[in-house]
Amino acid sequence: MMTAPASTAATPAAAPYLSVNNVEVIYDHVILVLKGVSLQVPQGKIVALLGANGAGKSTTLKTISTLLRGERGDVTKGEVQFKGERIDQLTPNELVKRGLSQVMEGRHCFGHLTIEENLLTGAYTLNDSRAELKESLEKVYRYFPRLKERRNSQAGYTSGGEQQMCAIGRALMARPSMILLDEPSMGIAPQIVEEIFGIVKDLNTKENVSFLLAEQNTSIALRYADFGYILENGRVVMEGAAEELACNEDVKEFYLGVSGAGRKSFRDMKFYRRRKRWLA
Amino acid sequence: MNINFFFEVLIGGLLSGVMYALVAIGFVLIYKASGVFNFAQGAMVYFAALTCVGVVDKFGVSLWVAVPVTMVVMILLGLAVERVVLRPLVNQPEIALFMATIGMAFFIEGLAQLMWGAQVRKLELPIEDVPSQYLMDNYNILVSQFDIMAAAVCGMLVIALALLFSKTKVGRALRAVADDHQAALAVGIPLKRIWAVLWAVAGLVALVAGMLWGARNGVQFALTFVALKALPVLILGGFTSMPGAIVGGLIIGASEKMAEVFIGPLVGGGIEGWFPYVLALLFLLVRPEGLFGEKIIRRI
Amino acid sequence: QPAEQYVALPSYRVGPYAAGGSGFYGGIIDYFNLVNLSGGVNGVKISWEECETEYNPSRGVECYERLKTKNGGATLVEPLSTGVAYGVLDRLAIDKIPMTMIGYGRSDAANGKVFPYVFPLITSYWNQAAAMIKYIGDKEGGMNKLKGKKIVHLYHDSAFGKEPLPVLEALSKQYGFELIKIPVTPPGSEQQSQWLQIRQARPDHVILWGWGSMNAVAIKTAQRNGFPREKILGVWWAGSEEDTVPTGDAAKGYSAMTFNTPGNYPVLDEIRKKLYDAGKGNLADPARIGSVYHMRGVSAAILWVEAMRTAQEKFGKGKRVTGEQLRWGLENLNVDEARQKAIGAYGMLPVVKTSCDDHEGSGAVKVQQWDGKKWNAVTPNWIVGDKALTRKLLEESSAAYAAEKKITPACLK
Amino acid sequence: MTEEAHMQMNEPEVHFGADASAARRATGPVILDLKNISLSFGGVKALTDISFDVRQHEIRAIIGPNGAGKSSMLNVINGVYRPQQGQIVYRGEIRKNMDCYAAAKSGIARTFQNIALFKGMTVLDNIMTGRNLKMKSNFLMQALYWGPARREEIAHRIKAEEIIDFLEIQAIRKTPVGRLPYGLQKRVELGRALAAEPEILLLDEPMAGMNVEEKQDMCRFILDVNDQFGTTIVLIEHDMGVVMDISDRVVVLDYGKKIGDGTPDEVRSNQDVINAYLGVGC
Amino acid sequence: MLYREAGQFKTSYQADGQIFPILQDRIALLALLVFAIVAVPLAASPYALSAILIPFLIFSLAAIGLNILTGYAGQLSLGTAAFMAVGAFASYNFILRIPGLPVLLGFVLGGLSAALVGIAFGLPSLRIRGFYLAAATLATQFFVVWCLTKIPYLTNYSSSGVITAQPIVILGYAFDTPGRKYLLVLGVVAVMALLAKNMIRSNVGRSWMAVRDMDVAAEVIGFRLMRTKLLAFAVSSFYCGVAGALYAYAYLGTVEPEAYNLDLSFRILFMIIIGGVGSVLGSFLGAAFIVLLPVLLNVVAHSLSLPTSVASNLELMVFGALIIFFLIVEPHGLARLWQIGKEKLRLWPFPH
Ligand SMILES: Nc1ncnc2c1ncn2[C@@H]1O[C@H](COP(=O)(O)OP(=O)(O)OP(=O)(O)O)[C@@H](O)[C@H]1O
Ligand SMILES: Nc1ncnc2c1ncn2[C@@H]1O[C@H](COP(=O)(O)OP(=O)(O)OP(=O)(O)O)[C@@H](O)[C@H]1O
Ligand SMILES: [Mg+2]
Ligand SMILES: [Mg+2]
Repeated sequence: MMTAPASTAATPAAAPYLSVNNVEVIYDHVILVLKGVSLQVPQGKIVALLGANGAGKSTTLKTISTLLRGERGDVTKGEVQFKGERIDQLTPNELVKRGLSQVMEGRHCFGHLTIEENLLTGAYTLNDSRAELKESLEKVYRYFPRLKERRNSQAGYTSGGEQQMCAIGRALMARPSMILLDEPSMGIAPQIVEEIFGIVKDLNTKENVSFLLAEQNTSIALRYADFGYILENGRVVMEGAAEELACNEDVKEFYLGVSGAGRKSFRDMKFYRRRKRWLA
Repeated sequence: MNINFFFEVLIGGLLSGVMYALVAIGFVLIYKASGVFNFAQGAMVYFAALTCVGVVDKFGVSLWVAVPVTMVVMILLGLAVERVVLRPLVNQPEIALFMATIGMAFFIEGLAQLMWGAQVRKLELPIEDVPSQYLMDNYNILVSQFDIMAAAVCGMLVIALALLFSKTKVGRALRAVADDHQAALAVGIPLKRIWAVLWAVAGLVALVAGMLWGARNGVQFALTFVALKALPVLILGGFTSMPGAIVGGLIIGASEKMAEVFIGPLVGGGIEGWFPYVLALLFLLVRPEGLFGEKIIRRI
Repeated sequence: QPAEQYVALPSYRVGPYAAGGSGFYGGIIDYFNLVNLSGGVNGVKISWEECETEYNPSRGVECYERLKTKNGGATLVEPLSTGVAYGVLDRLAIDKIPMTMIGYGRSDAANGKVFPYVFPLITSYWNQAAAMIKYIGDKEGGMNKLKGKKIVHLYHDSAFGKEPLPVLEALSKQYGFELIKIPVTPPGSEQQSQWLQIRQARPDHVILWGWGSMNAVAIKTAQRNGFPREKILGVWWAGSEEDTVPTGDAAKGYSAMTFNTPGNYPVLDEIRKKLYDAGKGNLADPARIGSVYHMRGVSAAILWVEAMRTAQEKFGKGKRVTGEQLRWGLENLNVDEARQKAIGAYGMLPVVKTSCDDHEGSGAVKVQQWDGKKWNAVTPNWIVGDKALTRKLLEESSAAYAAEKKITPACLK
Repeated sequence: MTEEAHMQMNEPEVHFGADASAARRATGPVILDLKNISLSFGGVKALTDISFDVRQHEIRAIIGPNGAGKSSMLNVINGVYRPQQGQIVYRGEIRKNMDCYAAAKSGIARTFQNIALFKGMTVLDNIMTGRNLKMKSNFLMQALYWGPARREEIAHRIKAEEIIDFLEIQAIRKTPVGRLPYGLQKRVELGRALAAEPEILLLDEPMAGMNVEEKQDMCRFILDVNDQFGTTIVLIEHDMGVVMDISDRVVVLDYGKKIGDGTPDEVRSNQDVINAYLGVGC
Repeated sequence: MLYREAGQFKTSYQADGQIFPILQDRIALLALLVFAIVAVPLAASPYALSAILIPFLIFSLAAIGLNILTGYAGQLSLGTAAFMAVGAFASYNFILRIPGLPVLLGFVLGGLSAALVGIAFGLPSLRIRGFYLAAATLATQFFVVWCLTKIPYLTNYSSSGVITAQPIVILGYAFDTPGRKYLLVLGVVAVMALLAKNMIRSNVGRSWMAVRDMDVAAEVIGFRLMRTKLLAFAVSSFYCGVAGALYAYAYLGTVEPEAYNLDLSFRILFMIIIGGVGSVLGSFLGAAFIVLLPVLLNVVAHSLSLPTSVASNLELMVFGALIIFFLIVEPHGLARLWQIGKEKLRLWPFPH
């Protein structure tokens, strides 16, 4: 059973489930990356975090999951709240126990563990019985049949996509009520991408799991998300309901690659187009 | 050549090897579970043994009291190591962690001598280090009864720890931590607690090794050097394998004694210092991850 | 000019050899304090400074350089480490600071014509080796009984362990005993194979030329292999409480060389009474007073203080002497029985009488045996080995050194 | 003809697409021909009896579901893996025991799926490493940094700067690559491969983790390289838009087997490919 | 505001390729060199020269050597002292046995011998990696010292295995006082540090770093692993060998093989880790730290007039604790701290 522990008493979307307030992050004491980012994820919603490379999406997610410390990053301003509680001083372990899981960018599977062992570590915080574990495993395998085939291979030797599935499956094993997904579609075959987003939607509707996803594949992200934020250079430059964003001309041009006359072939982009910036 | 002598050398070597393995286990424990090459293991062995005899000498209590007291001290040491050294260094390059353990080694050595003085002390276990009369009489082979006991202790430790790693959730989590600190944190493995427990256990293993080595050679600073004897065992058996520590220990022990006794005199002797290393090195050329070590994954 | 006679002590109190270092330097400082309590050497107080070398040559040299200029300049130095001693050897003559090497270092340094500033006082390794064979011969009932006997030289595989080889080899040729050399790689915490080899060889005697932890391990391993400890004879660096206590009963019957007669002496009582009872002792554990290393330190300090006295007699009583002057004092030392009695150390060390040719001054040693609790002298008289032989080796070796270094051997005045 | 071997594919719709691509762009003769390649790791069969060829100057895409063996295929081409069976004909010669060094020497450069930049070095240094095969001066001269060595270094630096300009990464020239965001790292990796002035460029998912705009830039770079330098390109990519738009011919792998080969249009309409990979709604 | 690179535009790649691209840095370095060559020998006491500065420079050189291998080429080694020993004993033998051989040439030959030994023991690095390699390099350490004690020829049949370094005379000029020895060592170290810096910024250096960061990728790009690694071993050992020779000739004078024991290897390793792995500057900073720290602690402990055994043990503890402290503050070493300091300075007074 994959019910989210705290989500039964679903409060109206109004109260933010997760909120990030005016966060500033500095790496290595000198590199200022987030310059006051604020965003909210209402309970039971999917929120997309969009933005170009280096905008600070991953940094934002790592700030929330407090994984920043290990990368010599410091939160110098602002706070993060989850379920009405400040979480910036908690350990990742406590966060996972409270139902907040993260799928990190770049897979980060445990190379020497088999796929199945990788998945099992995902359930570390739960004191599941053997049967419950088995059930969770089966569920992940149902989502990703490919993993079942490779269950006994060391993760280090599986293909890039398989590792990505493994990382997502591993997060699911903890039965979280909120998942931070960092680029889930990266390196995944198109139909699996659809499947992954299907799974996201599925978990969201059936089990009321909230999502904050950083994604480059803007079209699909906006298709599935309820709400979106656009990050540029460490600042939120635009936010709004997903449909609104999808219709915004700028977003269309710069994030969806469609302009006026519809989608252009990649071959026909004859000129290097200078990127328009909301904040130059 | 006297066949009996040959067997004595062989058995003597195997049993010495077990003593090396005892120290190697401590290394494996930490390495397998956190990817840290713990150079302070030797210092911990010394610290544990010295604390144990120190308590006996200073407070005049029996060994039965001193051992549990030392256990507590070692656990506290483990907790302190986690809090002060490892926690701030999560996700740092391996070499930084390695270096930190060298720093720790200095600290612990200084602390041990500050607390208990630099004198050499004796540690007497109930079992005496003399040839087993039984084996002497019946098989005319000379084996110390102490060594037999040490081998038994070591075997039990290895089995217990190997089971811990392969069969339990914590064992799995420990291996995960060794692969990727950041990801381990992300899946909710409580790194702090796990490391604290781990170092505490490593402290206890060090205590066992320290008691046995201390009883064998006297409790003195040189105990910190037994780590050097454990290193070839470690690379031969593989950094990540408990059974590897034992098998590696047996191979290294037996072959180094054979080499010293049968080859040594031809080349001027004293080859025991480097022979195990060269042996392990040659072996690594065939299997770069040791006998039972996990393969180093190199993919692009 | 400061009125104090300043001595540099590059010492070591941590690390693998800390036990020896703390005892030895503790003894030195205790005796210095004692002398100072009674007004110093003819009124000249002794001052000293320690510096931790960790028995490491590089740090030792730094310590030497640091200490030598302090307090108006060091007039004596004693590192108790072969490595450090080698590191500073060349600097001594330039800095004009005498160095003693009590019971260690190069044996040929006893030749004051080549090594004017180096003093391997009391006895050197070569004389020790010669004395050991003499003792073994006496035990066998005469040197001629050595023929056909087997003697194992079990040694620390370093400069230290190899130092006596020329003497042992020469004596082996002379007396016809078989010398079996078995090296132990430092630090020597595993000696199973060596002792199996020894067992196999069935020697009549084993010379244990060890240092540090190697000694206890040797004794324990001998026990484990059922080799009688009575047949083992250690060097003086293998003959302290630190070597035997940790082995428990295993060391019972083991004997070793020494240049102090174990026992109690008035000077030790004074140290106990005047220093330790007043809380001014240097050893952390008063039970170590009179232990082998401590007594060795006291002896060293006695010789130095006598040298200071001697020098003052020539260069001016009640005045601090310079390093050059103290060198003269060390070269003209005569600590005879009367002097020893006056100090309260009669019989504690052999009579030491030095000269330009003989910076060692004695070469006499004793053998002591461990009874499970303490050391007891087993030779009532001081033993001296074949000094003619060692003298010959010494001349050859120091001449080679002089040639290499382009030194013209000559006595200083 | 090796084409015959290709024709054994079961699907009638799949044709060798020379006519189609020729219609679009002129491509040269076959430069790389892979014949019956099989590769397995222990029990895992990564590639089973795969044959296809690459023509000079074309953009050849390899697509397929995750774990199909695409990356392994690239690894075979540039000698990281040795196939258990099969033959590689490169520029008319059968390559035996080709290791990566030989591959690099013969003009094959590549990028990697999991970025394999040298993390501790700056962008400029990373790109300079790509030129190493062209450097002649020995290390003693480099140590003295004098005369020819210095001139050579500067000459190569100029080349590297051209690439930096081309990829528009001037601003991060001196930044250690470890600090760069993912997308820029991919670009730097391309730069490193380009620095070798390769004949064949193997790109493993160069556009993963990029947004549309960045993908457009990347496509542009790839097409320009292809046009301006005539570099042959073998490309793995999961973004069908990109693949269909810029490639001349496409190979489709599934479970280590080839299930399709042809022009984008042909592949797009191949039912097997649709079932195995594209899924509906593409 | 004084420390700015603004306004300093590079007009050629040659200018941009300079070791110190910022003008202020160049001036500072020049000033430092002048100071070290002119002022130091005049002002420093013989103690500072012979007990601090000379070993500091020699250790810096060894640290550069190890840094080339470990910091740049990524091969962790615990056998540094062994290479130093080879350098020292080889120099001794060359100078002893070839009459009229210039001393400096003797050092170079010593370094080359060390390089040969380095290549021999570097061969396994082609298969063995990481800590396995580190532990395996101990084989070098023990084996070399064993050889030196076992082969009497190498120590010129000295009964105890101790060698006495010949006096250093170059072109009839005797380097016999601390000041002169210091200048000699400074010269050698400065030149070799410059060479190292040059290697590192040219293709060799890049090949090392590439192999360090990702050897598989380096191979794909066309670096030959074997050549690159062995070259790193050779160059590194050469540096260590020369440092070892200087250690014997300009510092200790009389040495036994045991002086080059594992302890020394570790001290050099500390230097590069504390100073900064993969940084020439770090080698100097680390060497200074490791040479000075015990001295400072020793002085402090004495000024507190603690009982000596307590002081010694505290010294050891503080030393260990400081190593840990520095690692926590900056795992990339003092060199990185320095760099961050500079970056802050550059931004100052307007951060961000
Ligand atoms: N550990 C680090 N040290 C220094 N700078 C860093 C570090 N990690 C990230 N940065 C910098 O922070 C900025 C934001 O990086 P981040 O990874 O959050 O971007 P992103 O939006 O996730 O980009 P992408 O889409 O490429 O993943 C980048 O400019 C990057 O250079
Ligand atoms: N070195 C290896 N050892 C063992 N198995 C391997 C190795 N390399 C690849 N494999 C296996 O071979 C199969 C093909 O892997 P490959 O990386 O080529 O897939 P891919 O097509 O690139 O997939 P993706 O799109 O997910 O990157 C996978 O199942 C993988 O697990
Ligand atoms: Mg990101
Ligand atoms: Mg792939």
